[in-house]
Amino acid sequence: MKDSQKIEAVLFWKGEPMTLSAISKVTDISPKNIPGALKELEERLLSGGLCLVQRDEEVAIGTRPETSSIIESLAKEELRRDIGNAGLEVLSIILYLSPVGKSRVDHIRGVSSTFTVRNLLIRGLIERVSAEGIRGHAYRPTLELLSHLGLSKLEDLPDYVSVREEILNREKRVSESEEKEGESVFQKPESI
Amino acid sequence: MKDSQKIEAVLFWKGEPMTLSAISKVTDISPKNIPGALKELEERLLSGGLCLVQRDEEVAIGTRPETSSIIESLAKEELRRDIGNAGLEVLSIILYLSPVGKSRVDHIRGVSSTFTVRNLLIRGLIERVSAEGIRGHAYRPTLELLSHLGLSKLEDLPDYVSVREEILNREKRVSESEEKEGESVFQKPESI
Amino acid sequence: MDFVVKQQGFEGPLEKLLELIEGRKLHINDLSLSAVTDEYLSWSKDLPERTIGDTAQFILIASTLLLIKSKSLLPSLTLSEEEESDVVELQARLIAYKRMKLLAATLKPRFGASFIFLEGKRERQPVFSPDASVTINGIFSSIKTVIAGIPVKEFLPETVVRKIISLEEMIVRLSERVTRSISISFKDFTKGVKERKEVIIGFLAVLELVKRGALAVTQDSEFSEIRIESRSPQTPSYS
Repeated sequence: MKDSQKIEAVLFWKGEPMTLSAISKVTDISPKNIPGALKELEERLLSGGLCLVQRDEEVAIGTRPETSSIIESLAKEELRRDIGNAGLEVLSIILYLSPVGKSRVDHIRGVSSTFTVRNLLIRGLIERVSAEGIRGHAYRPTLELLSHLGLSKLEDLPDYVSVREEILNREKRVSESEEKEGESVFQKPESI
Repeated sequence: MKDSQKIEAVLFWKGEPMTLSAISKVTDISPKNIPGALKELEERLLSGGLCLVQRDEEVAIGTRPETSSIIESLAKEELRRDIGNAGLEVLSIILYLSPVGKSRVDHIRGVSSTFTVRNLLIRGLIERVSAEGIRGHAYRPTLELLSHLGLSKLEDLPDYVSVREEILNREKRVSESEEKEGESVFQKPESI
Repeated sequence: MDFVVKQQGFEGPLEKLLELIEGRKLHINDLSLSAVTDEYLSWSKDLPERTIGDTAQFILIASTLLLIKSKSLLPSLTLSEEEESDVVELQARLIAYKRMKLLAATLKPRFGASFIFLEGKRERQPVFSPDASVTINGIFSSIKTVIAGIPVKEFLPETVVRKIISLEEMIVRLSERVTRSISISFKDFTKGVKERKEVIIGFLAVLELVKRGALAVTQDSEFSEIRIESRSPQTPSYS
């Protein structure tokens, strides 16, 4: 049996996101072969009704976005789409700049996002992660958030690479010039 | 989208046998086209890790028989694994506040507990119950858990009354300061 | 009723600034920022009570706007390197925020529209399997951790408090520089004023006075950039 077949069975049975290392452990597939097998699985799923959702070290199988309305009627539970503008802004920042610290989110929006971030955490749309160079908590999107947007991976977001470069570079320049000039009136974004 | 893709998504999500007429109803595929679509699905699945299981008028997607040893070890590993801090936190909230809705558990912890709750269900530590005034599912500890802890009733938990009061007080303060920040349009947890 | 849906009622300072600039169909630059300064400040007068952190953000941005406006009214005013970089950064922040706001708007219709269902309905037969941590003691210490983790209140970091104080100082210094540069004494304009907002509004009133006064008493070419044509003939008296 092929590696991609084993992974498909495991992800189907588990029915929730799994880390690549957990997959490797249970299937006995060497970690270095996992990405290739996932690629193969992703391509095979394309012709069917399922899709792979992936971010960093985590992966899950889900139903294709095109079948959304059918499954929703089956689930008999209304999806919660009520998300305010503040929530959307914070989500965009975390989607495009992840991993990103809260002080940076606040700095970009010019307003404190404490409770918005908390509510996004509660809804399972973002999660805490520790990231190098970021003081305090950093945040990143969950697979749940990708699934809300019907995205298989972050790179499928519109202008993902260019926005990331644009904003990260600008902030880097600003924080470098601030360091040169000493204290700024504004809170600095943490370094990347 | 092809009929066989719709059926695959529905069966995947459902994870249990469905009658052909139920499939026809939810997917809007005419009953006379179902057998053909199932045949196509069956053939497509052959190259993957899943398979179609058909009996009389019922059909389901399952993992391929060749993967059974992997699935078995996955199931065992799932039950053997440590419950972890998150698991213990959710368990303690459900013990002290039972019956309690998932949304309240999430609000108290400030993160989503979807997968943790799922794991506690599989491990037979909590169970679903429908409770008045709580939307969606509510949870309570199983009888096995109570007897494992040597409790004859929940009120025998240490500081039962004061712990409940303390949680209530803090929840109230959180929702007050949320109102003050006034930037979220999210729903509050259900009333207690 | 057990669920309450709250309405959005908060507008941040960057959001307001953007709205003012775009409302006038202007680009983000010194000119447009200077043009909307008065509106920004008067909007701020009616703001509801909010956290100290947000108030600090508002004032920090107000001070930069005042710098820009002062500079446009008094081209002779020279800004320090730090002040210049504040101006540059405010513009960069506005541009970045605008970008994010647009992206958020494109996400809005996508959110929840075509969902990928990750968790199925599938349920497994439970097998009772606690681990060693599931004991009365384990549960009790865990519930204490939970209680301690419920947020109580957000406190303003000390650094931001310090920055607010230095902003007040900056406004006073700036007012002195403005005063000196046109040789009319406004030394007492902040006397007895305690609220930061009052200082800012008061200072802007002073700037208005400066503008009119300067136009009235000098024909110095240095001030000719101030548009005389835009003055209404019935100038209100400030004296």
